[in-house]
Formats: sequence, C-alpha cells, structure tokens
Amino acid sequence: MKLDSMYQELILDHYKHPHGRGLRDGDAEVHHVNPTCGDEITLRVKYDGETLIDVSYEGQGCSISQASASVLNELLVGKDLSEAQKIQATFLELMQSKGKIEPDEAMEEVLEDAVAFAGVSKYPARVKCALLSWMAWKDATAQALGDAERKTA
Amino acid sequence: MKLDSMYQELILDHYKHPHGRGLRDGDAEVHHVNPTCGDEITLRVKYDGETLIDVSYEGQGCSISQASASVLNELLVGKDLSEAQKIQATFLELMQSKGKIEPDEAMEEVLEDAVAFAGVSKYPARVKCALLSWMAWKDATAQALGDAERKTA
Amino acid sequence: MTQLPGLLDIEAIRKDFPLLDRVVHDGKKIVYLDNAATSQKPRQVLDALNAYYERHNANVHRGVHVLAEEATALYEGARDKIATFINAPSRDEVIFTKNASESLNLVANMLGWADEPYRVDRETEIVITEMEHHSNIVPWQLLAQRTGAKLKWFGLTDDGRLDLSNIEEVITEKTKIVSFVLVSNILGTVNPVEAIVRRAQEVGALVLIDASQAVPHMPIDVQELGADFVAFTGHKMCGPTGIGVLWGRQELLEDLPPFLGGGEMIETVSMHSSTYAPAPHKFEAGTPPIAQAVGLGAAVDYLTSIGMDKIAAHEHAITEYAVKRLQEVPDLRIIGPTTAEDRGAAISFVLGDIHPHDVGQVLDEQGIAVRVGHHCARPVCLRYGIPATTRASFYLYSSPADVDALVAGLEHVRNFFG
Amino acid sequence: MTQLPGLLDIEAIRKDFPLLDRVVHDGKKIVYLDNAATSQKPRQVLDALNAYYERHNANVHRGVHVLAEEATALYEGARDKIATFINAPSRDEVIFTKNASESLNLVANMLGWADEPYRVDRETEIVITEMEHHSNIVPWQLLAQRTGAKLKWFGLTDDGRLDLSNIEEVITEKTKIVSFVLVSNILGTVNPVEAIVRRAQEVGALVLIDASQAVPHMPIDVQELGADFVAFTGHKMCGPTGIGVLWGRQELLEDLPPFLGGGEMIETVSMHSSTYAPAPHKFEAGTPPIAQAVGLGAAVDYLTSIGMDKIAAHEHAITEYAVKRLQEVPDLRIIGPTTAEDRGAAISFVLGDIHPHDVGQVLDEQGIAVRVGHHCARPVCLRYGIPATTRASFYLYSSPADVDALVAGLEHVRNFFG
Ligand SMILES: Cc1ncc(COP(=O)(O)O)c(C=O)c1O
Ligand SMILES: Cc1ncc(COP(=O)(O)O)c(C=O)c1O
Repeated sequence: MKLDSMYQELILDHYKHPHGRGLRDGDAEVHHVNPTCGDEITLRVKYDGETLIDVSYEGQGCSISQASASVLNELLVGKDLSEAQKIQATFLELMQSKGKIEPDEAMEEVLEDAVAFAGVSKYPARVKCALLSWMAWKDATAQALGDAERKTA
Repeated sequence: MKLDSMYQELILDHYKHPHGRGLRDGDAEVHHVNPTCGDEITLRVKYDGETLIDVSYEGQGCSISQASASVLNELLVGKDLSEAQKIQATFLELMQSKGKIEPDEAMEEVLEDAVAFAGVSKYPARVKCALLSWMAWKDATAQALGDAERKTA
Repeated sequence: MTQLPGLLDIEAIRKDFPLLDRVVHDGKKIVYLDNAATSQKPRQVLDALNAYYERHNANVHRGVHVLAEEATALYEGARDKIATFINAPSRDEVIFTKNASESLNLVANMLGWADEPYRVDRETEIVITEMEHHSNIVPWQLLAQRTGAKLKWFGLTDDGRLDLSNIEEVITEKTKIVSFVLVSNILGTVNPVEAIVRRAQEVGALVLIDASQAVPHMPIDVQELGADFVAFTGHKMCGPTGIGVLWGRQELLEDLPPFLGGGEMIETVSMHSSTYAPAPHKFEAGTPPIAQAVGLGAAVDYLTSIGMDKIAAHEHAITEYAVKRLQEVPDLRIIGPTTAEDRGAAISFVLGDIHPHDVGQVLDEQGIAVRVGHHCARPVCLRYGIPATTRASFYLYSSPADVDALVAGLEHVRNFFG
Repeated sequence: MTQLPGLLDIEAIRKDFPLLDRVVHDGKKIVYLDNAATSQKPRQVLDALNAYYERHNANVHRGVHVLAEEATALYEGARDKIATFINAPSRDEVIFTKNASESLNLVANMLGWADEPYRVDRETEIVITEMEHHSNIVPWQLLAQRTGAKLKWFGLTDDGRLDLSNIEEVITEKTKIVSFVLVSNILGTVNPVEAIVRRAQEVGALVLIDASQAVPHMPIDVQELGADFVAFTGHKMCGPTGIGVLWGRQELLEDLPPFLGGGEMIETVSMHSSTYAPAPHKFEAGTPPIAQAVGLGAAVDYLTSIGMDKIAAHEHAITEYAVKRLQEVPDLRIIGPTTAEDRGAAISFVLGDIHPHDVGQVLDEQGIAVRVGHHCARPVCLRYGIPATTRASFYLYSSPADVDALVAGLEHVRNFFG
C-alpha cells in the first residue's frame, strides 16, 4: 500500500513512544501553529555554549508532527549548533523535495532515523506537519542564542 | 430594418424639433439621472389648480430621451392631473411590455404620438431613456401638489 | 444496496455530476464526503457557464449592443431566480458577493459606517455564538476592535447545541446586531431561529443569519426566518466558486451606507462627490461575477427541479443512517448532536486518540474524501477540548453505500493505528 | 484585407475564441469592439475551467484528500503563473480578489486601518487623477470622508493627457498615497509612471497603479514600474469574470492590517482574539475564487504563448490604423490622444451632435459592438464638456477589417440621423 511509504514503521514507533516529550527548563520557548490544520507545538531549547543540551516540547498534532518532534529530539540533542543546523537544513531539503529525492548514503548518515520521512514529502498537506517542530526549533534557537549574544555583548 | 421600429419618423422629428424645451417658471423642479447611461434631465411643472399648465425641461440625452420629453410636453400640458396620470400609467405599461404589447385603438387614443415608442420597449437598455422624463414629471408633480396641499393645509 | 425511506434516485442524480466518476489511487472510485467544504457541480451548471462564455459574454449594464443586453438579462435573470428560491419579497434585496464571507463582512462594515439607529460603536454590543464559522467571528472581532463595541456570544451545551439559557443577559438593549449560523458546519446543529429572532426584535437589534450550510440543503424562506439579513455561498449549493449572496431587507439596504466603491454602484460621480445607485447595485462595486451568477442561477434551477424538500428528506435519511452506523464504530465519538433531529448532514467525530489527520489520510488512500481539522470553527474544538475532528458531510448524491464505505474505512484506520 | 506591419495571425487566433463566431441580427457576424469593457475567452480558458470542475473540484487548503490537494496545487499554481507574468519578486505578493475594484478598495481600506507610518487620517492627503475609473475614485472619496483626509487630483490637458505641471503642489509631504491609472479606459492615454513614482518616493508616499487596461495589453513588470501596489482584473485579459489581482510589496503586506475577516485568512482563532496568516492569505477571506484563479492562470498561459510584446505590437498597429481611419469620418472628434503614441487601444469619440447612445444603437444593428456612455469615468466627460462618448476598443483578435467595418458603420449612422 502506497500509504506505507508515509507511515513507516519507524514513524509510527516514534509516534507511539515519543522521545523527550514534556516541557523542561530552557533558554527560550516558542509556540508554533500550523495554520492550515491547527497543529500546535510549544518547544524549548537549552544550550550549553554552542552545544544543544535539551529540546523539550509539548503539543497536539498528528502522528507525523508528533513523530517528527520525537526524531528531532533524538537527533539534535547533544549536537553542536553547526551540526544541528546542517541536519535541519538537510531535513528541510528532503521534505521540500515533493518525493523526488531518494535519500542516498550521505543523506542517511546525516539524517539517521529522519530519512523515514522521505515518503511524507509526497504529501504536500503533510509536509508542514513534519516541519512544524523543526521550524519551531530554528526559531527558538535564534531566540536563545540571540539572547546569549546580547548577554555576552 | 428592425431599427426603424425604434427610430420611428415621429421620434426623430420630435428629437430634431423638440416641443417646450427650456426651463420656465414652475411650482417644482426635479433633476433625474439615468445611472446606467448618465442621461440627465431637469424638469419643472406648473399647475393651475388641478390643471397642468406647463412642463419645461432641459437636459442631455439620446434621441429617445429627448423625443420622449418633447412628446410628454405635447401630450400632458393642458391636461387635468387625473388624465395626465392615466396617460403616464399607460405609457409606463407600454414601455415595460418588452415589445409584447401591440398598441390597440384604445391605447392609441390615450397615447396619441407616444405610441410611436412601442418599438423602444423591445430594447431594454433604452426603455429607461424613454421613461426618464416621465419619471421626472411624476416626481415633480408629487412635489408640486404635495407643496400645494401643504400650502392649503 | 441499503434502502432507506425518502431517498432520491441517486443513480440518476449521480449521472449529472461528472466528478463523481473520478477514479483515484489506482482505480478507486471517489467517495466524496466533503460536501460541507464544497459541493460538486452538475453538468447543467457547467453547460450554463460554457453557454455564457461562448455565446453571450459581455460586461453588464450600460451596454446598447446585443451581447451586453443578453449578458445583462442573464445576470439579472439569475438574481430573479435566487430571489424566488429564497422567497425574497423583492429581487432588489438580493446582492451578489464573492462568497459568504464577503456577505458577512459587508454587513459588519455597513453597520460600522452607518448612522443611527444602526451604528455600532463603543456604547453598543454585538452578539454571535461559539459555534460560528471563522467567517462569522473575525469580521465581528475586527468591527469590535475598530469601533470599541463589545463582542458577546452564546456558549454551547455538552451535546452540541446553543445554550440559550441566559439569552436575556446576552441579547440586551445595547445589542445592535445578532449574527448566528443556521446550520453549523462542524456540529451539524440546526439552531432555533425563532427564539433568537424574537429576543432580538424585543430589544430592537438586527439579525443576520449565516445560512451557508442551510440554503444548499433545505427549503429556505427568508420571510419565514424573520431575519434582517441572510448570507450564503454559491459553491456549496452546486454553483461555481466565486459567488455568494447577501439578502437584506429593502429599507435597510436603502438606509445603510455602501461598502466597496467603484463602477456599477454609483448614480453619478464627480471629483468632488458621488451619489449611489439604489440597492442591490449600491453594494456591487465593479464588474460583478457575471458568469458565476449565471451558474448559480442554473444551480438553483437544478435544485428546484429536484425539489428542496425532497433533498432535505434524502439527507435526513442518510444522516439518520450515518449517525447510527458511525456509533457502531468502537471508540468513535460524535462531536455534535448524536441523533438526526434538528441536524444537518455534516457529522464530526473523533476516533479514539488517532489524530484526525491520520484518519483522513488513511481514508483518502481508500478513495474516501473527508475533511479533517477545525473546519474554520476552532472555538468549537476548544470548547470540547479536542485538537480537531474528522468530518463526513453528505449531499443529494450521497448514498447509504457511501456511509458503508466510510464505516469500513474507519475500521481500516483503527487496524492501521491499532 | 488591409495588411499592417506587426499584426498577429488573426485568423488563427480567432479560432480560439468561440464567441467571435457569434451571429447577431439576422446573420451578421459580430464585430466585437468592446474589449475595454471585457474581453472574450479562448477555448483554452474554458477547457481549464471545465477540467477543474469535472475532475479536481474541492475546497483548497486544509484538506488531506486527493481532490483537495489537486485543487490547492491548481489554485496556488495559478498564483505562481500570475507572479511570473508580472515579474513579481515573490509569489506571496499576489493576492486574488474578485475584481480590480476590490483590489483598489482593499488598499484604501488597509491604509484607513493601518498604523503609522501608513495611516491615512485628517492630517494627510490622497492623490488621484481626473482620468480615473470610478473604481479608483469612489474608494478614495469614501476613505477621505471616513478619515477626514483630503482628496486631491491631477487635472487633464486638452489633448487628453495628465497635467503634471503642478506635480510639486499636488504631491506633497502630506501625501500618503498616490493612486493612478496606467492606461485610461476612456481616453486610451498611457500615463508617465516614472515621473509620478519619483515624486511620490521623494515625499515618502505609497503608489498604487490601476493597471486594469495595461496588463491585458502589454508586458508589465511590477518591479520596473516601481510602484507599491498594482491592481488588475481577470475578465479583461481573457480570464473568467469573478477574479482580480492585487500585487503588493511583501513588507507592506506584512505590516498592513487585514480587510475582510474569515476562514483562510487566520492563523488561530479564539472567541477572544485572532491572529492572521501571512500574506497573501491574510487578504483572502473565505473560499477564494478557485476555478476563476485556475482560469486566469490558463489565460496567462495563453497570452504568454502568443507573447505580450507581440500583442502590444499588434494593438499598436491596429490603433494607428483606427486613429487614422476614424479621423477621416466627417464630424468625428476623438476624445483623447489623436495619435497612437503612448496610447492604448481604446478610442473614444463623439460624432457631431448625434448622441452616443444613438451611435451605438445603429452600430449594433450592423453587428458592431461598441460601448457608449461615460465608461465609468464621468469626470472625464465633465472635463471635456460632453455628455458621453462612443468607445471602440481592440484586442489581440481585432483586425483592420474590424476598423473598416466600424468606419463604414459610422457612415451609416451619419446618414441615419443626417
Ligand atoms: C481603468 C480601469 N480600472 C478599474 C476597472 C474596474 O475593473 P472591474 O470592473 O473588473 O473591477 C476598469 C474596468 O472596468 C478599468 O477600465
Ligand atoms: C457556516 C459557514 N459559514 C460561512 C462559510 C464561508 O463560506 P465561504 O468560504 O464561501 O465564504 C462557510 C463555509 O466555508 C460555512 O460553512
């Protein structure tokens, strides 16, 4: 069934057993909404210098948006900012590919579990679900590190 | 040619040699506009008791609206109010007939020259031209006699 | 096939709707259950559009040439048809807009710019309900912000109906306008017009009814409703997109100020000042949606030829069947009335803790088109503490087999996420 | 047949337009010279409309089913096409409205409700011109009345051009918005954009260009124009009725407040307050004119396939020929520029003292469709002391033979009323 290309086993797993869910202490908090469907996420980031030491979140949404936040947590926490940004950019590229990118080994190395979302990129209405937490993370990071810069300035 | 049914000789005559054109003393004056084409008329009525003793007018418009004002002047001046109203009502009926009324003798007796407008009723865009002065007359009469009533009240 | 009393001859009707033959996802014939979002269009409406463009197209009014006269007659003829369809006392009370949203905004703006006694300002109040479509919420929020008026609303009962218990406190002497939905697009609820209109009239408030989900589905008589304005939209009633209607009482349309300015709505213009044409033209600035009005006229002819009472009976039968069958699905909870009484043919539900997006996606894969989300009525979702719903909505071409397909599809969804 | 340099292959093009085969008044093939009022539609546009309704029709956005995704892709794809057609820097700068009039009113209303520095109020001034269409006059009169702002305008020279001699007094530090027509629908004049934009920028005023009569007829590049907003309408450019466009600079669309409220334009709604979606959606309340956008996209594809520069050259040749031939008609006076320089293909004239209604009627009898009246630009008639004009206007399917038919028709008019 074609649907299986979107609902990979791995995605359903993350959906049912999300990583790092819940709100914990952070340097910045953002609230993002997907206006086309009403999915919502509240997300906090915590940095130690350039290292992302936690992403905590809460929200409501479909399996894709929930699983995507869980994968984000698993993938980004512990990474340096530049590395995390590279992963985010690669994920964005994959999601906006309209199903035209078949992830190669290099991409798999960067995205790990997140390559499972390749199938979602074929469903334009769901791409935004998959990106919700990633956009929130980007925004929160800008706020946290912008603040940090201001603090150190 | 079908057009001849609208542009009767008689209408063109009235258009080229209008009766009673120009503004003279009156009991009431109205200004009417045909918003669909911008034709305008300023019209005054003068009553002596119940008798319409003058209709004077000025304005700009097509042959149909000009001829219609001229015919109105010719037909109504000198008539009693009730008779004038009957003529107006009959003219209105003819003009709204969409070409479906073939004026009979009774109607011809009431409308005289104005039966020449029967052909205009087939052209919805022009019916308003033909009615412009007649509507203005009705309005002016209401004002003049309303005022008269108020005066005598 | 399941037979229910009161059904239309669905086979025959479906032949009129080309889209219903559409095949999706490798050979599945579409099961279109998204009628509350928009309806499909019968061949008759498409023919009217084509005939207009191929033979009569011209700008309306102001033309002496034959095409302009024909186009005008067709456009104004459509107005006559709509007036008859809703039993308007006068054709001049029918204003063509671009959609129901514009119709609702038009009233809000007229009242904002009106003179007394209609004027909405900081001394006055606006009343809506918690089950309104966003298009009947946001215009009033904007009006309230811009004039300082207070926005109030009726809440909802647990079973998806308006809570009118405090009607005397909600609608007061300060109320200038009460605007509410006749049939909710998310709950399916049919609201009690009479009670609200009576109270509004008591305090001298105007009443606007959002009949977007009513006019397509049941006989509507604006005189019987007793409201001052009624808004609806063409695309949900077999008509084209790009056209809506506002019906309003003649005296009000005469008294109230215009909204959009431009060609068609004027009597005479100079650089210094302008005067306006009488209604309905006063409210139709610019070239109107001519072809769309003609198409809506054809839609109204089509619906009338079938009979609005028969369509209502058909939908009632389908709704009754659907409400029953859906409640047989384990973990399914209907959001809104759980019987077919005073209820339209839009049925929202949640299925366990499976998110509606996932429900909709798996149904789609089976060729079943439903809508998921908050259906432009987010306050209803907040009220019932749910993120969103799945909504199946029916129309004159819907069959019991469509309901069966939906129920089978939902079983599949449960297995998929089970 | 008269051959002119730069003409398109008219025979081939006419085959695309079913209406041009229309026969009126006992066997006369229509000579359609009312293109400034509305254009005819090519088969390609009608096909796109039918394909949309027959195969893809659904409400856009918010849908996970295949029809909703297709309809959304078609609707948003049309936005991409329009953006490319006018060389917009971003697709998100293209707002779909119902017609040019709504586009113009939208800007006027945004500025009325805006915060500083955009806000129009009693301290500020609005500038238009005496040759505007009513749709670019009345919205500003309404705004001026409602905010207390002062409305000013450029006058006209005797030969039908803008009188910019006093530009420094007309556009001043108080000016918030300058709104003017690129090509006049009554005079045919093409206005000098650069001079006006330069002065407006000097004083920090926004510029809105009414390009309703330009976009259909010549290549338009919004970045080259240098304005802040550009408005135009679908039905004059081979598209359906019921759709217009407003292009606006992204930063402005972000800063300015919404106009109509409702579904589609929100981010999140509660009963207490709402937030809005980013542009263009912020300005598109309710179900948009979906099929009409798709049709307009097809129109743009059609025009592009022929080439806007070629269309402009064709019309220039026809206009040059028409201006010359018309001036051979005794007693005929052109209202507007009497050469084809800086001039569009709409030519207004008066014929002795024969009223334009009578001219139009007699031409109609010969199958020639022209427009008569004040063409929604009454101040121009007042300026030139005439009650109305007769207007012939050409498009890509117009031929020299059409001009010849018009000239012969006018001879007949003169004889009829001679
Ligand atoms: C110059 C100009 N501006 C604005 C308009 C208004 O366009 P619409 O009637 O489609 O709103 C027109 C055409 O009618 C026009 O010619
Ligand atoms: C109850 C209700 N009101 C208003 C609307 C708005 O209609 P439109 O989107 O056509 O403006 C809708 C449909 O979307 C609706 O269901």
